[in-house]
Amino acid sequence: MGANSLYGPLDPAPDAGYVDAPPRMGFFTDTSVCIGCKACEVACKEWNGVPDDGFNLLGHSYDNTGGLSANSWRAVAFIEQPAVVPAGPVDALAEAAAGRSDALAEAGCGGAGTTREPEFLGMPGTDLPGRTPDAPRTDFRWLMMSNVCKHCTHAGCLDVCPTGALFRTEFGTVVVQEDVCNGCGYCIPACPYGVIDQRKDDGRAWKCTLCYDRIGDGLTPACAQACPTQSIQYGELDELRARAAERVEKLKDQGARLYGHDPDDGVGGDGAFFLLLDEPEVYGLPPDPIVATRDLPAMWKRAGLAGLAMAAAVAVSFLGGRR
Amino acid sequence: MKDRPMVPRADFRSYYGRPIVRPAVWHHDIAAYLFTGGLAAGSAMLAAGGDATGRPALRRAGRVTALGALVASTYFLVNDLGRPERFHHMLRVAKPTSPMSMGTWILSGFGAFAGAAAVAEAAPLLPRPLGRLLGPVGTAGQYAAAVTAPALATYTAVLLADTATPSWHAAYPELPFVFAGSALASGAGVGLIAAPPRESAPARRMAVLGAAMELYGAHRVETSKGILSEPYTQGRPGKLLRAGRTLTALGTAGALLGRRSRVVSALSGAALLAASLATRFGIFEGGIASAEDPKYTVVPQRERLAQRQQQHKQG
Amino acid sequence: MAEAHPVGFQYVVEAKNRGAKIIHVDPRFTRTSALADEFVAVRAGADIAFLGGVINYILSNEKDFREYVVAYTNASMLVSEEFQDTEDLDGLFSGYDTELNVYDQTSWQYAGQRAEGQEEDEAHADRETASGLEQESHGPPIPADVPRDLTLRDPRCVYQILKRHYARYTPEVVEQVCGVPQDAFLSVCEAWTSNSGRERTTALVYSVGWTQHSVGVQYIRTGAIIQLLLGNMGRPGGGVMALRGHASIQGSTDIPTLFNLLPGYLPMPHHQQHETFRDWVDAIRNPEQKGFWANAEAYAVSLLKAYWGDAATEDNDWGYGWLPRLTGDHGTYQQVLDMIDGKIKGYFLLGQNPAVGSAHGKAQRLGMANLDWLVVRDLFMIESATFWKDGPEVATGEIIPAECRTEVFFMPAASHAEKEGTFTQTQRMLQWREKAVDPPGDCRSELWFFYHLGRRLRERLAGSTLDRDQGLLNLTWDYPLHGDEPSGEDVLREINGYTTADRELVPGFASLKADGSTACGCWIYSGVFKDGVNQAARRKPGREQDWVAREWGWAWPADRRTLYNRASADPEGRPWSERKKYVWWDPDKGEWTGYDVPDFEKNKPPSYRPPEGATGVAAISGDDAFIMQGDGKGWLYAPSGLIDGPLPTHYEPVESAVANPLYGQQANPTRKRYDRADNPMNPSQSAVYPYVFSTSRLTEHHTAGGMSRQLAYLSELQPEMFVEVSPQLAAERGLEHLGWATIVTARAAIEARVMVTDRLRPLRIDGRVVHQLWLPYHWGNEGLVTGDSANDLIGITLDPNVLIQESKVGTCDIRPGRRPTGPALIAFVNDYRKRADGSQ
Amino acid sequence: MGVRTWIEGWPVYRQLTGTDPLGRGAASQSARSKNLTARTETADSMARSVCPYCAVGCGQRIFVKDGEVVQIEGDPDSPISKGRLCPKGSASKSLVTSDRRQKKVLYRRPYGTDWEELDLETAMDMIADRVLAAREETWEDRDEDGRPLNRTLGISSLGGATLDNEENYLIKKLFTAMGAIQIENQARI
Repeated sequence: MGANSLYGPLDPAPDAGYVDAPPRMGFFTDTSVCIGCKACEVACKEWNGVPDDGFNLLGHSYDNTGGLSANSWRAVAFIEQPAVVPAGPVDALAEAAAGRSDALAEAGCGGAGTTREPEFLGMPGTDLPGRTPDAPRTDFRWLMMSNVCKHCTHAGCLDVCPTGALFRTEFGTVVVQEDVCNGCGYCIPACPYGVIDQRKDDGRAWKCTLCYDRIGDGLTPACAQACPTQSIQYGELDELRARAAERVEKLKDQGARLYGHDPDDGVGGDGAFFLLLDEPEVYGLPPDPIVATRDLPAMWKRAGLAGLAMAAAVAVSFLGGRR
Repeated sequence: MKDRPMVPRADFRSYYGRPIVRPAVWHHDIAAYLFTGGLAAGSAMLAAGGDATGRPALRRAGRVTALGALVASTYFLVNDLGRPERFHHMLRVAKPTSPMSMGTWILSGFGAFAGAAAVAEAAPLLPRPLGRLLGPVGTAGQYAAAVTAPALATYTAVLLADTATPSWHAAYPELPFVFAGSALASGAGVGLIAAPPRESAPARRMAVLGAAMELYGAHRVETSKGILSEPYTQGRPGKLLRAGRTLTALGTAGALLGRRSRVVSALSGAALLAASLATRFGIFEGGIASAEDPKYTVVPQRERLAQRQQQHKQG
Repeated sequence: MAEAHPVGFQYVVEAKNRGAKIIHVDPRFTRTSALADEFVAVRAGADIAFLGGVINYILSNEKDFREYVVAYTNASMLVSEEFQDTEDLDGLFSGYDTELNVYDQTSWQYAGQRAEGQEEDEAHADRETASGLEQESHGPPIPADVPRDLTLRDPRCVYQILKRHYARYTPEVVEQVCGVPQDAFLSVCEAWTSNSGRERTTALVYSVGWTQHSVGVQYIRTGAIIQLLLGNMGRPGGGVMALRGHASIQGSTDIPTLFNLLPGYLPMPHHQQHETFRDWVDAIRNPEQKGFWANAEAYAVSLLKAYWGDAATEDNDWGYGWLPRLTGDHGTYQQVLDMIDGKIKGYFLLGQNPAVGSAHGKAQRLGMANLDWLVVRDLFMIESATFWKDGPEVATGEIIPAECRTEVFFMPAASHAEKEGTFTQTQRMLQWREKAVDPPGDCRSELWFFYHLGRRLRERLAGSTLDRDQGLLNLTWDYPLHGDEPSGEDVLREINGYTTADRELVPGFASLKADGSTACGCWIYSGVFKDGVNQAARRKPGREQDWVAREWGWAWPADRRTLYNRASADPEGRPWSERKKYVWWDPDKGEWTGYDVPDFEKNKPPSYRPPEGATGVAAISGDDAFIMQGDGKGWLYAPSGLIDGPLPTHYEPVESAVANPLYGQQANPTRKRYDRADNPMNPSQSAVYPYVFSTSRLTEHHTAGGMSRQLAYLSELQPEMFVEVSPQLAAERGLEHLGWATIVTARAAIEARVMVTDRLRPLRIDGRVVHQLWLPYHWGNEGLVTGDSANDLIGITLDPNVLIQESKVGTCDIRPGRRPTGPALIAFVNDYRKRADGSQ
Repeated sequence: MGVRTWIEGWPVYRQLTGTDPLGRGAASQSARSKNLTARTETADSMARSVCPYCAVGCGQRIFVKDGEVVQIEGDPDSPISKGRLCPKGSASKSLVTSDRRQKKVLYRRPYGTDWEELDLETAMDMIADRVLAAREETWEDRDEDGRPLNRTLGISSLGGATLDNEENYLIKKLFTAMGAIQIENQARI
């Protein structure tokens, strides 16, 4: 039980009772080299026997998985960003509400920014200077990103799990023990990234285990091994953070920024962090996730006050007028 | 895809409008448990108060209702589990970081105490030696239950608040008061229904105090959370919470004015119970609605980031 | 490349991280474009106009790698006066025979040639038998003393002819024909030329969809010409890389289950051209010519010895009499039309699914419905096996199960894990697969199936004295069995070749003899079992080797990894630059050395010049880097060997939305056509079929879906057939995102969900708007996820050199809503066709 | 199981006595989690193979346990693929072990409306008879000018490009010796 046990920078495995734990392992997903091939989704399912997620065309560009779930522990996001983006970020849905013809509004603009009528002649839009995030872009961009459980330093799911099914492994990763989970479902609203989910016919909660069985034998997780362009990199978290810091510098002009790398963020930094090319919410990620456990002491205090108020109320009720 | 809700122009971006955090998967069993948990707590306190101030009707009604509500609670909790046959796994650990883990132990303790108290009610029917022994055990159980009741009533507020569901988490300062007030009102309701007018004064006062606490809490939750109050005021959650408010008002008025009439008291008791149920369902569904729309995750977080960057610049 | 060869694409990402510039030219913005530095949207079918523009840019700015071009290409050769270019004849070369739609190539020869060029009937035979390119320099002998102008100024030298041929392919024309803005086009030219030369090389990568055009071979020729002009051929980081689509498609042409080839690209004998063994061998090796084909007799005799063993003797021309002869086009599409006409009795499908995998699905299925018997060998129940039961034609009533006489045998096949053997991947590398488990149930490998079929045929014909049966009876077919099938290694040994006397494995094709003392199943694979070791099974980890990693698997020929790597050194044998050295001459040791097996005779010095009258290998001089060519040079200009012309010329696709802006000649005049009622073509510039469509792949599926739509984990990633349209086309036609659309051509109408995307853009071509739409071709009516097949839309019209169908570009119409079903579908398509023909 | 070991197995006890009072790690790890191991490490054999999908030729390792394929993943030794695979290559285990794979010979009689089962050897005999019959019916010894043709145009074949070189060799050898020249392959489609 260290100082930052509930919140703040921490090496989670020793804090969770592992004496001379191995170095903390994690993922660095560099989305600038992701080609959206979904090998990670398939390799993960083949290794872990994850059931398929149904055959539904979602119309979210090439994403027919629709985000992480109990049956998709890796999920590749696709965002088609038209060449011309008006100054402020506007939601495609809002654009739809503004009554533009349906076909155009829903033109697979990937929810992130939308077009005013692209001027015809192949290269729409004027040639605007520079390409910083949210600044107008002169060419079409297709963002891809393999989303995964963040294996947070302070994991909301793990903290709230009442059966100890979710636990911190010696590698600092967060794993659901399928022989313990009774499907209480509490981890599901507790995850600030909306990762973990209950599998309908099975009842239990499922998510990425960072291939706990493989890394236990010194192997590489299935998705990291399969990833053709090494967008998914597995390794010691400190090494990955150093590598990512170098990488983000090189790609500054493309709007590159790291996400989940900072031990001082709202979850104490992620065990699986990312290099993104646009705002997190464009990929369906929360811009400023904070683990609820941070406010737990304050919450219990409030509950205590309310409890005292109750007791007082009852006392007053009975001891009040003798009648 | 055609009938996607036309979201009013909001200044945020999202991934095809899909949720960012995941709505809780609990069925309405859990909302029902919020009510029955509160009822059990309220009843137990009523029973203790009644016993302590010589009001046997309140005691008896309190004890029996507490046990009944407890059994109902246990059913709702186990039935909602993905794997009901593994309900005992709840006692595998005692985790301070998990309100549900703490709640399980609270509920177990309370269950034992309230159980003993309720059983003791049946002491007269049992053969003498056993009956005599039960009396004091029942009383001890009763008071122990009363002591744990506030924890039972308010831990569920911490449980909901300790999630990433935007409107639940934002309401953490007030939610315990809503649930505490609601539990008191429920208990009072039981008293108003079960006890003759002469014994029901404390129940009346309890109803008023409970209602006040619940209304204050609910009002704060529905108005002071900015965009995160929206889910509690719109759609079904809004209707439920408004119904809760009116029923509380009616119940309280009935409790105060209907001092003489057993029927009016019972009716106001029932209103208070109904109010508590409606409030619980309203809070439950309001939170879930806030998780289903990415707006409630992105906009507040963007504002928080902006403020922090602001402070950073000034600091 | 990121779409269909993702793991190969890691090297593009690595190169990009080291500062390489990635340019992606494609009709549609794909996952490759997402990673590219520049994406150039080009009109489908206009590639030669684009690349011709690049050649124009190189020559008009003199940015070619002059030393390389003079030494290693035929730029300096003079062409005969009779030659007339497409500039003179409005899109035709000299020698065009309007009746046979083919060229008399005599006028194309180098100057001073004996008038022996290929007459039109020979050219016609070559087109029919797709044998134009077989020996790379098939055609008349090239004497050593061809007149040359090393200053490249003579108007009749190849360099100047090239310059004149592409003079009109200016950036303006490229914009007009391809819809590519001039600045984008010039940026490509600038990048390509500035990154080529002594110190730097540029790689050209294409996927074999490029070959699925009526001018497909000429597409690749244009790429090769550019890479020759810029000196990128035979050098590390340069060359032309073809990304083939299947595990062993390269192997399927090396050891060809193809009608026009025998193993090692030896031609199947033609009844007129190769009546006798001597005609056949001399046609391959062209006695007076230089180049390695001169030893073809040894390769041919060794093959016949491998087939017929002791029964092949000198006096029966090594069993040549038993080889069947070609008389014309026996390609798969001709066969299908013959099936429709009832000429074919039986059909074997060996892991192939033509019902949805070949062009003109309806013809494929109607053909199969008119067979006596069909044998389907596959892992899954594919559309080709169930055309009679639930194919599209059963729905329209064109095939009535109770009236369809085709007897069908479904023979379950073994998967790649259940049999040992080699695949040849896209860099000519053979890799041996170890067998993991036995095949389940009745599943069997092809080795098992064909060995036992052959055994049964020979047993039934035993004792027959009929001439026609002797070939079969004398076949060497006594393979020892391992379990109940021959061992892959025994067959690979036969392929490697051995001395007939003591069955000693030969080290390589140089040891093959023409006197019957050696047998070899495929001369280009000879050496795969060198020293009695299965070289294809070598597995030295990549990280323990240099970047060429030559101790993993075995690449043909002779384990060489980059062909023509002699060109990576200057004429004197010195590397062009330290940075790009690969193979060079070591004067002390007196041999060629480097990172790879030198593609040159080991000890022939760069200073070697052939004596007067020398032929074959001896005629190759020290600076003839292209040792397979009849003149030892890389061909900018192909005096022979190509049916549709010595220089790539922009012709419109057979079904085009616009008239050919450059020439009067609209489409490839020598294309292989099947003008039949059941193979109608959309009239060009038809208002009824106004839109251009192209088909290609998705990463998540595999060709016609037989190996992906049966698997849940792949089907869920791309669950439904869809069509991609630009927002502008969607608005014009009222198409809704995720709604339904029907796509119509003269052959068929299919339905697909609509995906509106900015990744497709309308282009301005020749002054008017051309909309392009795109279709994946993975779907069919069997599997976990089903849908209509895009290949139903496509007609049968073939490239003249290799008879591959034009399925990458066509015209169509698209309209909202689902297609009609039942007989109404036939009426719907016919009505469209009538309106198109009417409104011509 | 003795009471003592049961108690010691109870995570709450381990919380109180061990190094993980909050019960978020070591204390709540179950025995099953502790003994987890990758099935590739407990496989009986591993075959070095190559992916059957596209022509990049990625190396694959096929792990087998009790005669069943339990995992197919990339071969890190391959200089081509460095252990990586695309979505299709990664789905190779599903391909090989799919229950949708046909495992029985099926036969559709002329004018039949459904499949019937057929014994493998019988099917092979029937096919051999039909091949010879078709060959005989359509044999051409010589063309109209008397030149040898030595062939039959009555039999066709279309192969996929996922056939091994050794298989292609036997197919071409047999068909050629039989005079059946109309054999084709996906290389041309």
